[in-house]
Amino acid sequence: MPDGYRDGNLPYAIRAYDADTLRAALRKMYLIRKFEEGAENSYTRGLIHGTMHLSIGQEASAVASCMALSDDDKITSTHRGHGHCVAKGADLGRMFAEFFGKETGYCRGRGGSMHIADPTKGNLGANGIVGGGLPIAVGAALSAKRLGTGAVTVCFFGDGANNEGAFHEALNMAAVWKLPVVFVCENNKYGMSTSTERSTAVKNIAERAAAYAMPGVTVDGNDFSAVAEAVDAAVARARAGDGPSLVENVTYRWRGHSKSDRNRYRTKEEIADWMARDPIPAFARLLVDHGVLTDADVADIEAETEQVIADAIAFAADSADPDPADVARDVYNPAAA
Amino acid sequence: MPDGYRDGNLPYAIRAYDADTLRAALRKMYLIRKFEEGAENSYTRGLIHGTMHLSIGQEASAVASCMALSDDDKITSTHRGHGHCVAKGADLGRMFAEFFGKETGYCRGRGGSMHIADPTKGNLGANGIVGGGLPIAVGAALSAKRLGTGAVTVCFFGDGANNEGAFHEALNMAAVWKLPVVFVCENNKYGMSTSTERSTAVKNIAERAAAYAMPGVTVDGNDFSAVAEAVDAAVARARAGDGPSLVENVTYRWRGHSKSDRNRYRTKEEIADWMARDPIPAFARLLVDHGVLTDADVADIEAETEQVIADAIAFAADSADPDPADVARDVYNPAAA
Amino acid sequence: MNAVTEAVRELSYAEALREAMDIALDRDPRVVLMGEDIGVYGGAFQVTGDLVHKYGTDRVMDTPISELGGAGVAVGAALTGLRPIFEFQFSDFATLAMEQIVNQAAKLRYMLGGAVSVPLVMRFPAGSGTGAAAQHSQSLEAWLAHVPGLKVVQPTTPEDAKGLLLAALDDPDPVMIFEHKILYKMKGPVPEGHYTTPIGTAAIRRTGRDLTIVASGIMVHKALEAAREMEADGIDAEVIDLRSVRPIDRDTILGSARKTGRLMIVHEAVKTLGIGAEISAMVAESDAFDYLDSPIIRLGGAECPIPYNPELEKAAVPQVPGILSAARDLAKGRV
Amino acid sequence: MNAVTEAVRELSYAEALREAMDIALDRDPRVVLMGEDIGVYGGAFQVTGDLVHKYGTDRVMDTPISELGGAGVAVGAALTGLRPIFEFQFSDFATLAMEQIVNQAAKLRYMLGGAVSVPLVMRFPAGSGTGAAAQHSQSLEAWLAHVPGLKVVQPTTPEDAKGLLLAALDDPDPVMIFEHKILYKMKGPVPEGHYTTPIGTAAIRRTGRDLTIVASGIMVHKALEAAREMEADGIDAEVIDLRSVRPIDRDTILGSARKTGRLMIVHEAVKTLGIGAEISAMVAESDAFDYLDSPIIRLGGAECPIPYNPELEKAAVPQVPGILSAARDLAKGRV
Ligand SMILES: Cc1ncc(C[n+]2csc(CCOP(=O)(O)OP(=O)(O)O)c2C)c(N)n1
Ligand SMILES: Cc1ncc(C[n+]2csc(CCOP(=O)(O)OP(=O)(O)O)c2C)c(N)n1
Ligand SMILES: [Mg+2]
Ligand SMILES: [Mg+2]
Repeated sequence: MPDGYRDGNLPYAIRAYDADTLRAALRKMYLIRKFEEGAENSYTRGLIHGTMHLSIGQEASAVASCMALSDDDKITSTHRGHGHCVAKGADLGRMFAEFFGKETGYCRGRGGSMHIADPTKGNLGANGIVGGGLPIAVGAALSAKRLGTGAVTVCFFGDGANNEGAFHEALNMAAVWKLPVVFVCENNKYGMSTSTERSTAVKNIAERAAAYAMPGVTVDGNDFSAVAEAVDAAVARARAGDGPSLVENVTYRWRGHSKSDRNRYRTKEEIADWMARDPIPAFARLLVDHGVLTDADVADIEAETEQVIADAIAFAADSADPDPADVARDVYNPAAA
Repeated sequence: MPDGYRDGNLPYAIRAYDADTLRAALRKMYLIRKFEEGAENSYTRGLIHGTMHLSIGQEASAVASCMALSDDDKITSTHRGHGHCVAKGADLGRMFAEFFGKETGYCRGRGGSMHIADPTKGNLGANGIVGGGLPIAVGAALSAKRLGTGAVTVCFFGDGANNEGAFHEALNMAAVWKLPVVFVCENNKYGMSTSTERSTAVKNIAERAAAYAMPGVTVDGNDFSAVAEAVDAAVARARAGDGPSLVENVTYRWRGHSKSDRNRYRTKEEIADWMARDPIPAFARLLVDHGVLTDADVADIEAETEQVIADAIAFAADSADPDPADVARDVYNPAAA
Repeated sequence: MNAVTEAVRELSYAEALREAMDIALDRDPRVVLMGEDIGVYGGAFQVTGDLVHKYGTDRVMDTPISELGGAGVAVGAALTGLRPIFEFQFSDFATLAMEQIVNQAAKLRYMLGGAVSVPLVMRFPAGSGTGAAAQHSQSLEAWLAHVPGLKVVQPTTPEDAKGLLLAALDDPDPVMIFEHKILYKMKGPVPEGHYTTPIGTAAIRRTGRDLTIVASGIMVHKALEAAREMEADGIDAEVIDLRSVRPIDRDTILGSARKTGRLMIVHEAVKTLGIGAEISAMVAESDAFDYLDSPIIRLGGAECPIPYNPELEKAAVPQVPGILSAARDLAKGRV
Repeated sequence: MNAVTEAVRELSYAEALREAMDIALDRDPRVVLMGEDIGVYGGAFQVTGDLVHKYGTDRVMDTPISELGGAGVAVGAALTGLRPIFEFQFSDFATLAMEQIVNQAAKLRYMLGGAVSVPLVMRFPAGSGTGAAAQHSQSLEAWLAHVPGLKVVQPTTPEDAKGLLLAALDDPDPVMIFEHKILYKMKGPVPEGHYTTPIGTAAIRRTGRDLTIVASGIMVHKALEAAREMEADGIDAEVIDLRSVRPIDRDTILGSARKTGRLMIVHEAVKTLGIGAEISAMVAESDAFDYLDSPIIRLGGAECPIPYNPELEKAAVPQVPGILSAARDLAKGRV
């Protein structure tokens, strides 16, 4: 343990979690990074069509925001949802298979990147509609409260989504009904090309919590421990029946908005600055500094995740395509009378 | 002038307006009251069909919020819009004619109570959609800014409307673009049967101004002078190019939400309390106390407005009905190529 | 309304809907009602009535005036174990919620490869005749019937109102119920207890030889009235109550068209792209086409918003005299 | 695309739209562009391109991600002197703005007895084929064509894209332009300078004797391809580009149907209640009905959301082979 740390001022993550949990969290961050790189590479190689939104640079936010959740707890995710999906425990082979449009994919090739969901793990899905998941998350929280399941819902959304009417309506209802939901805004400074300065009347999205009389906090979204501390507290509050909170994770996406982005709206310097604040080595460093892992452990984790991704891609590539004759299947539930 | 007043602590209205203007304002408040009573009476007598939303008890808010506006300035109004319409200078005969579905009505009998507009006076119209006028007001303010007209838009809406997504989106855009618009929330405690306590996460709607980094103020909506002071300042701010504001006029509607309301959601005592705070005699008293009018003047104004309403109703009753053969006219502008 | 009914007990259409919700709330703890002013106010049209007193505000929930969010909460709740019945105060306000209805509720099952269902019921008080003008009088069922993933019904009798609502609750997919405001007070026999009216079936309300009138919503009643008046002319009209807008009961409609050889469709929604367009096209592209003796006639709403003035308002949608004269034209040469 | 074109200069469909906006911005200071990422990003499909550099952010305005509010601001601006051109980033997001489009823009003139106009142009990038799945691929033009007060066009060539956009700007009423994303890169001759293509007129893209194919949007190109392939079978198809969805060019369609006696309609939108339903019904209730030798055929999108997998995605909407085989069936007995 480095000098200067006393038990009282240990970082939250170190105080709150045991070594296995912390190792697993770091592993998930690497998995997300490698997953995104694998997806990008597959796209470039023509294995994936359509578009995709990579979350490289935002891994701490995804993983740390799910630390306090079990498989019974829910999340709603966004178009930039791969990280959330991995964080919530999805199978990476089935994720790639979905990107490749395969029958083994999470959506049997019907949904693609923007609709991956894993209800068995409590992931209610990415969403192609900015802000679309916000009221759905409140609905999931309503179910939990009415059915007494004790589940909490974490609702991910972006800074851009915070200007949708759905944001306002969802947060207000969650507050009025004191529902167990945590709104996690991943503020990566831009909604597509439009900066928060040009789109949003407040500096920090968390200031908007005041409009719903709920706690709002802005944290460094690239600092795993800071995010976990804020979201864990909000989850505990929700679980205790004290209602919703808003947590804003300030972060940055390294890549363009989607594959067609020419990055005309931000500078190389800005991107470089943020890349220097890579959340993964920062978290690895924290764990090494506090004796949770050694540098060798970290290198092992990184290497192992590389292999996991390669296997997942191989699984996806080997999977069967859907039969076009089935195109109109699964619109309605066959259980209908 | 009563004891205790010095120039410095004269009520705003007395300081800001000359006697003619104040007399005209009081007259408008009486006109609204008598207008609403006349409408109610006509409805009961079967002269008006459909529904209507009376603003009895809210007259100070309507009139005081329009004090700083000329005919070039705009307002957007609501389903409870008769008062705003009168305040913005509409012809009462044409208003009644619209209620009676007549060809001489403001909408030639096509719109009814919920759609009365008078674009020639800058009244862009009531709206049947709660919150529907909010973005339209922002659009009017955008026109004023881009076309350099110097016009300000006052956007009326209710406490219920403040939970619509349109509220959020409109206020955010107005703030981001620094548009000359004043959002006037008439908080009469209920959206139909649902109290603000049960629908709105904050106590005062004006608190939500913080979410748009705009000034927000809550005033006694039954106090003419207080409303005029707040809205005039907001209009001046808008006119100076300093952007939007939110003013919340706390008031009360004496009647039910609409004609089908059975008043199950509020107590007789509450209604009686608010009736004791009638904004019209309060304003008359202020004017008498400050020597602007005598009690006899007030009585004269009241009597005169009674006659104006009777004449307006007679005009409406005598007007011709539209020809049903014209039902599909005026859907498109005949000027189209 | 029906030729044969077992129960003599009469309820209004609104009461029948309320009874259905009462039964549902009672038998299934997962059922919740959501909507604006459906609690102590009893709903803008008194459909929920006093249910809040029986089941409390946790199960009969007044929402803020937030149609998009409210609909989305209902979607999320349906996805996670509740059985929400969501009331739009007027169907017009669903224009605010199309995102959640169409992009989410209708598509989630498909987009997720069949992994989930959205057992959601939504109620849409629709139609003109109340003097509430253009923003409170629309008939937008054709929009939702254009959307795969949704089912859309339009009950026209108290019996069906109850039966279709209970069927909708048993259905694993989102079911949209278009109710006509003017029908709320109409009385008719309603069986006691739990029963369902199958979604996807039309009802032949009157059998006839000379021509087929397919009507939906309130127009069923106008068509029946016109059919009675036609008897004097010796015209024997068959009147079909469409009842289910998506899916459409193809067999019943084609069978009747083949039988009578003359088809007329009547609905209140604007004629252009109203459900009549689909029915007409469906028949014209089927083998029933060969049985038709004259062009199909569609009657629908005028090409304008619903006006306020009561005479204009009547002129904006089909009325009995118009149905009657169109039917006489259609039957020409036949009788 | 056209039989005769004066200008040989070719532009892409997106460039043609941009040129129209450039001309409009240049000639009329009241014109403003509004939409998400239409400024420095150039629009999701690069339609606005670099216009912001020429006209500045006051006239080419990036909106926050607020479709309802943004549309409403455009309505309010149109009502008070500006001439907004509002771009939805994908037409699917218009589901969030139906309130302002349908309750306000479409109805304000009528509700106010003709006292106002709403000269608003909205652009909707629509359709499938980009692998963007169910929430980014819809074709919802039929919804808006169901709404009196709106005009709805669907250009299929660069020339018409420019001409219809400029016509829309000259129009005092709200005009909705459905653009197909796959067409953005398609090139074609585009006249220089200002010209308009009249709203409400279809275009006969190919004359023929044996059957009429009325197609809309991208299906015009597929229908033309199928028509070329049909020549080998000796089938001479007439191909009509619908172009205007509201109002429909009744005369051109009925005239062609009378001439060929066989009618097929092809669109990408879901078949049920797609524009084909209206066209089929319009013909079936007209005197052209008597000229038809066989039932009308409609081809439309499958009854499902648009799937992600590219082969599924193709299967979800009409393709050339399907058009071809349907046309062969239709022409049977004729050639
Ligand atoms: C309702 C809606 N509007 C617009 C879009 C197009 N779009 C997709 S992502 C995006 C930006 C979203 O920004 P933000 O919420 O900050 O998320 P980020 O992409 O930065 O993660 C936009 C405009 C959409 N998918 N849905
Ligand atoms: C979008 C929409 N939702 C619901 C309604 C029905 N409705 C009309 S007025 C009203 C209450 C509005 O409350 P508030 O904004 O406080 O205005 P107030 O009636 O109190 O003046 C409701 C629910 C509507 N007209 N539009
Ligand atoms: Mg962002
Ligand atoms: Mg109110």
